[in-house]
Amino acid sequence: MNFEVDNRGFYGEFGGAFIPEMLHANIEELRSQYLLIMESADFKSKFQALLRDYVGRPSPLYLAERLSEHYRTNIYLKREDLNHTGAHKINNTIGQILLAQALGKTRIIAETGAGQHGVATATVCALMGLECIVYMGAIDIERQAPNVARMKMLGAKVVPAHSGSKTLKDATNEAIRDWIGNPVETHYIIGSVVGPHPYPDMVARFQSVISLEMTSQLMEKTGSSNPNAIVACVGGGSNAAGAFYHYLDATDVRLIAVEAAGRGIDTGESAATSVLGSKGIIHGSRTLLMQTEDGQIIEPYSISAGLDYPGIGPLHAHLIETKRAEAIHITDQEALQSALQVARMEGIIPALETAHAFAALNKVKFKASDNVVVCLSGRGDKDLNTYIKKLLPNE
Amino acid sequence: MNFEVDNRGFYGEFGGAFIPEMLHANIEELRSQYLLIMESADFKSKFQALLRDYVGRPSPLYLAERLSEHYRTNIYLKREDLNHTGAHKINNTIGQILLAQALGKTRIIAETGAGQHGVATATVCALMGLECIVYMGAIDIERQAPNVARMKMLGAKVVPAHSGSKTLKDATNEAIRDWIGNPVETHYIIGSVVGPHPYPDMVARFQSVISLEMTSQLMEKTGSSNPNAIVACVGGGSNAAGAFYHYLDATDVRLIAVEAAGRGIDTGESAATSVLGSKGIIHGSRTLLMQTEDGQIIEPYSISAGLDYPGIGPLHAHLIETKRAEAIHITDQEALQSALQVARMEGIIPALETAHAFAALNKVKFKASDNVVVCLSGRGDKDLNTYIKKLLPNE
Amino acid sequence: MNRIDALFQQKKKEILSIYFTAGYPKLEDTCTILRTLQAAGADLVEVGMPYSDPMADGPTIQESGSVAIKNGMTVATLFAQIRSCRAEVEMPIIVMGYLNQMMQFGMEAFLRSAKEAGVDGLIVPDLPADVFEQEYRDLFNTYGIHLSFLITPQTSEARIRHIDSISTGFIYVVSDASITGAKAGISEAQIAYFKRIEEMELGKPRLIGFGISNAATFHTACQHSQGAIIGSAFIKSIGADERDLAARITQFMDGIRPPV
Amino acid sequence: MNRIDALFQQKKKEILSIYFTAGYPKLEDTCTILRTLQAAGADLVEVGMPYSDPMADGPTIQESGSVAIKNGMTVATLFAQIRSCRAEVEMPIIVMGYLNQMMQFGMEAFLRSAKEAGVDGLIVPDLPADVFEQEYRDLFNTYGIHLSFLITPQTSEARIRHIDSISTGFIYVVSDASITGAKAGISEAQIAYFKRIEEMELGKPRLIGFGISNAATFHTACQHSQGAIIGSAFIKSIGADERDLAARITQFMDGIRPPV
Ligand SMILES: Cc1ncc(COP(=O)(O)O)c(C=O)c1O
Ligand SMILES: Cc1ncc(COP(=O)(O)O)c(C=O)c1O
Repeated sequence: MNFEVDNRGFYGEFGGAFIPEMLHANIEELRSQYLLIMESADFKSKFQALLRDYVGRPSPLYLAERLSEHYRTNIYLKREDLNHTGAHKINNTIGQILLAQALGKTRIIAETGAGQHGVATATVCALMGLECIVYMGAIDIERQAPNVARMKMLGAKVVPAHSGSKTLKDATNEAIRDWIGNPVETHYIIGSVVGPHPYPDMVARFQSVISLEMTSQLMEKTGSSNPNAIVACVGGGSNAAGAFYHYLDATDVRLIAVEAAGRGIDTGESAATSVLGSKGIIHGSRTLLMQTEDGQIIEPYSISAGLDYPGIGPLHAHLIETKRAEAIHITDQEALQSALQVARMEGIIPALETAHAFAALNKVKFKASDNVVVCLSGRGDKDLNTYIKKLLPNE
Repeated sequence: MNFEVDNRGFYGEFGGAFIPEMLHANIEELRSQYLLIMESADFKSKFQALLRDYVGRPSPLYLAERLSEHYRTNIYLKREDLNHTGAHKINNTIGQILLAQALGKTRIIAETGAGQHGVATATVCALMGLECIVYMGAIDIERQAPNVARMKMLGAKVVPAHSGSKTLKDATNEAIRDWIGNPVETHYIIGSVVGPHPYPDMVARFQSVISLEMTSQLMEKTGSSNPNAIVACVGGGSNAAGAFYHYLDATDVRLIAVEAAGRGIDTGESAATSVLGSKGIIHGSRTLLMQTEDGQIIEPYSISAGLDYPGIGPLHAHLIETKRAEAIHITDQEALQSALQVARMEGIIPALETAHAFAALNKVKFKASDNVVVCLSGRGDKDLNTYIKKLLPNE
Repeated sequence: MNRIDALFQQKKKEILSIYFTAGYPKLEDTCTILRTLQAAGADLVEVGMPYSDPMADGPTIQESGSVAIKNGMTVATLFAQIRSCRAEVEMPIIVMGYLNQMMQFGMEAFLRSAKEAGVDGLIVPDLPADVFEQEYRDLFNTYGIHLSFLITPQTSEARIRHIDSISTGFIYVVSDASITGAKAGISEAQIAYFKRIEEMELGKPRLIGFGISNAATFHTACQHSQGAIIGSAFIKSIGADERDLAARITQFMDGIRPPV
Repeated sequence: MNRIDALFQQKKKEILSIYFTAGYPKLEDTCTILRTLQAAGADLVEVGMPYSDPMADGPTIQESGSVAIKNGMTVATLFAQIRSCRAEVEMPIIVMGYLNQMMQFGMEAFLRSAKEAGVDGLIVPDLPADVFEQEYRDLFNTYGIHLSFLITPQTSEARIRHIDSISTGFIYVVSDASITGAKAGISEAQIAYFKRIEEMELGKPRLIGFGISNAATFHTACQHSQGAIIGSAFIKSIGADERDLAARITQFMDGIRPPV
């Protein structure tokens, strides 16, 4: 099985670039340039230096002893929460800002759900002195207030999206509209492995540093560069793509993709795309998405702003369709409880998105000898209000 | 000049252990054990493993290009903000929790100002499964709300101190009282290089990993392990002690200690101990502190909860008295402006404490060829409310 | 002959095309709008099939689409409505919609239903040329449904020539780098762009759309093309007040092209 | 002879020492309290010099200290007050305070002023034995001011013997691991501890303090020592209501040691 993108931008039947003509020149410029730029010595040295000295990579691989004991297996945490700005998102924005500079762009736009990608984008724009506009659903602006404050402090303009469910999908629509209106000097930094080709492949490559580091870290700690399983949450799927990347062809490594079930898969308030979705087009990509019979995109729901998206990236659609990856679904409540468990047992407050990945440990059986890597995609500072309100209402 | 603590616990005339008899057994146990434990192979391997895999050390040394250009010198940032929990404080709490375990303690108490030390303590207690009580001034509980939420999420009990100025000094008093009342099973994790001997030395040693890493990082980046100057903010002085530690005897390295001037040194609302203070005893240590003629300790003021303390550690009192270190004083306003500058120029939102260190760059002249290290002691997530209110009131 | 081709054979300039969102303001307004537009002198209509996530559209069209979806508009309903009054309307009818809805309906079923309803062509902003050529072109030919591709100021000359070669009916010249409805006047730069396209002497006729909002911009656009398309401005005007829908349409049309 | 030594020579048991905060409830209450305590049968007084950060004290003493400081109490004022009524008070007077205030006043000046005011001894909870021996012991001797060190349940036997050797006047036996005012009754474990100390047959007399609050705890403590010290309970009682201060003091004292 081949899990690489083909030269038309497809993973099996998923992917492609279903974009209006207004974006053709931009996407074509990116498509024809991204690999050339990424492979250039200049880009590589800048990217690696910033990942090391600015982002703080390599992120540790930490053997969580108390969780391991609790789940009777060996649980390693890939600490993307320790990256500058607190999530994996910055791996990608560092890469894309360098790419944007190489393309001569001077204005940056982005969409954001949880705000982590918005913060990561605002951060690299401040670093490079570029104008930054971040689109964010009006509901997400409320539930991820700390990240909104950070973006403003960093000098970004945060523009609320008031359409649809006022969440990530709608922010993405607004960002695309902005790009259509500003095609020459603007680069759109997409925050996940979604959107038209070459975004899914480009973002996956930038995030692949996660699994690249894992190979040597696992070798040092376990004597094998391969774990038995990798668990990651999937909003669009960028942290999962990065954590899976170097193991896609290693079919003895279980890839476990964790989606948000919201209030429950059958409640009508869910974001479990792999169960509730079907093939279609969203944000320029043919993939799985939640839609009505009439092809209207369904407004998703999750307590977690970063997973509250009606699609998944085309790579993940392909991995799940071909059964290379297993999909697990976690409700709001399960995620909240796991966040508390990890905080209390390991002294790490995970992001609500990441808490879904942890909750999957209750649903999958592992052997005592297994080495399981959980991609700790981000820290939970942005979710403290929710945690306190839902978990410790009397404090 | 000797800057090491002597065997009675003094740095020159500062230091010692001026404690009530109720604490004698505890302090004596610590004093007689701390070096033995810290030098043991078991401790060292655990400490180093946790610093690497859990905290995320080494923290990068990052050449801040835009700030360097602005200040026409070479500014390197020692990125303690990238540590797990977001500040240097965790270096010390990891060390002390291992020490407490070696001493067989089962209950942990701590004081906290900005909440970073409280979070770092709650974190290591969760990691080790130990009970944790954190004392925090009632005013600080309000102004550092995100950190209070984090402590609760981590399972710590946060107890407000309502006496005095309801800030760090008073939280420390309460913690000492708790320890007096619970002398056998409790270890008190002090958060800075203050308190009775051996705390100042012990905490400085745990934090000295900061300057230890700097030596090799500077060698790699500049060809010399010594910078021309090191700038660090001083509340109690632990990040400064850690950043200065390996350079104390290298007298060609300028040590710049930055204190909080609050609303201004002459306003009566300040925490600039080295100017406003005189010799006396605070929290068991002979040092410089702000006091009335009658020897009553003055309630300090700073916008920054972590610098809002009327004393400084005895090492710093000694460094300043002997002119080994220069003291710089930064007002609330100057610190706020520097926080914004660093956010906008480098994509890094520093803690309000750290913002004082950055503001010192406006007050000290450096040569274009100088290599200046700023200890970026912590990230500013906890200060976002203050930043937005004071800096961007219209957003 | 496809009605679109017939129109462009017969009329070479000042072709007025109106875009409206099906199901807006009310679910059952489609036929009223079609009939009134024809009576008021429109040459061509583009019926917008409302979509939840219309990424190429501006706020006016997007909001009208949300209302229409809430009103109950579906693909099947739209075709039924068009079919029900097709006999009374002579103009070519083009349906503009997004690819996802067509995929869910099934592209072949969609084209068949369109044909049966009397639709002459489609505009599908997010259907890329290469996918069209590889997957759908034959089907469009089979059902005799035209497909107009868009070009923009950023479209390269080579690509314009290619689009000219694969478009059927006409080419949709997007007036500016923008989503629908975003601009008011027409700038020097836009006119230069229109001229540049004009001078390419393409094989297909051109209609200019996006940002055409009144008589002035319509006439300017028409100086460099066979005609132009008005969308957001029309939707805004018919949603604007409480008068009879037909009266509002007629008034708007009179403002663009006074009755002779 | 120092009045403290005289007291312990003359009286071997049931010595009642009262602690109060100078300047509380009102700045000028010091002499009233001293006189009333003497009349009500106290054997010894400890005058608390109010401090901003009294780390060994519980909430009652701490709060009384805050009030006293706000009332204007200073070191100099305290000495002046004691001097003004020393002639009327025969009991030994001990000042309890924290080292920082003494350092600011100057230790020698402090001891001299204390002596001149008629103070007999000091209790300085945060003055460590080794600093005392190395820096201050000679000065205390010069001015004939006694210094009582504390011992606690955690103090080792060797250290108790050392403290016995350097204390002058008496040893302050802290009844429990606690700050002042924290406990109510006296536990088995505490009694075992009192007995352990008793059996050490130290050279200096012992007063038990911290947590002695009423006649019962006072008498229990006295069974294993020369006497005991009441602090927080006394302060609470005199701050509690609106009656005349002297009446409140007398009532409290009558509760501990009924007039014979
Ligand atoms: C911490 C964290 N994890 C995961 C996600 C989900 O995104 P993705 O699926 O692209 O990794 C987000 C999105 O904001 C996030 O902030
Ligand atoms: C980020 C940060 N820097 C500095 C300080 C001041 O402490 P110290 O002087 O001990 O480094 C604090 C205290 O909370 C802090 O949180």
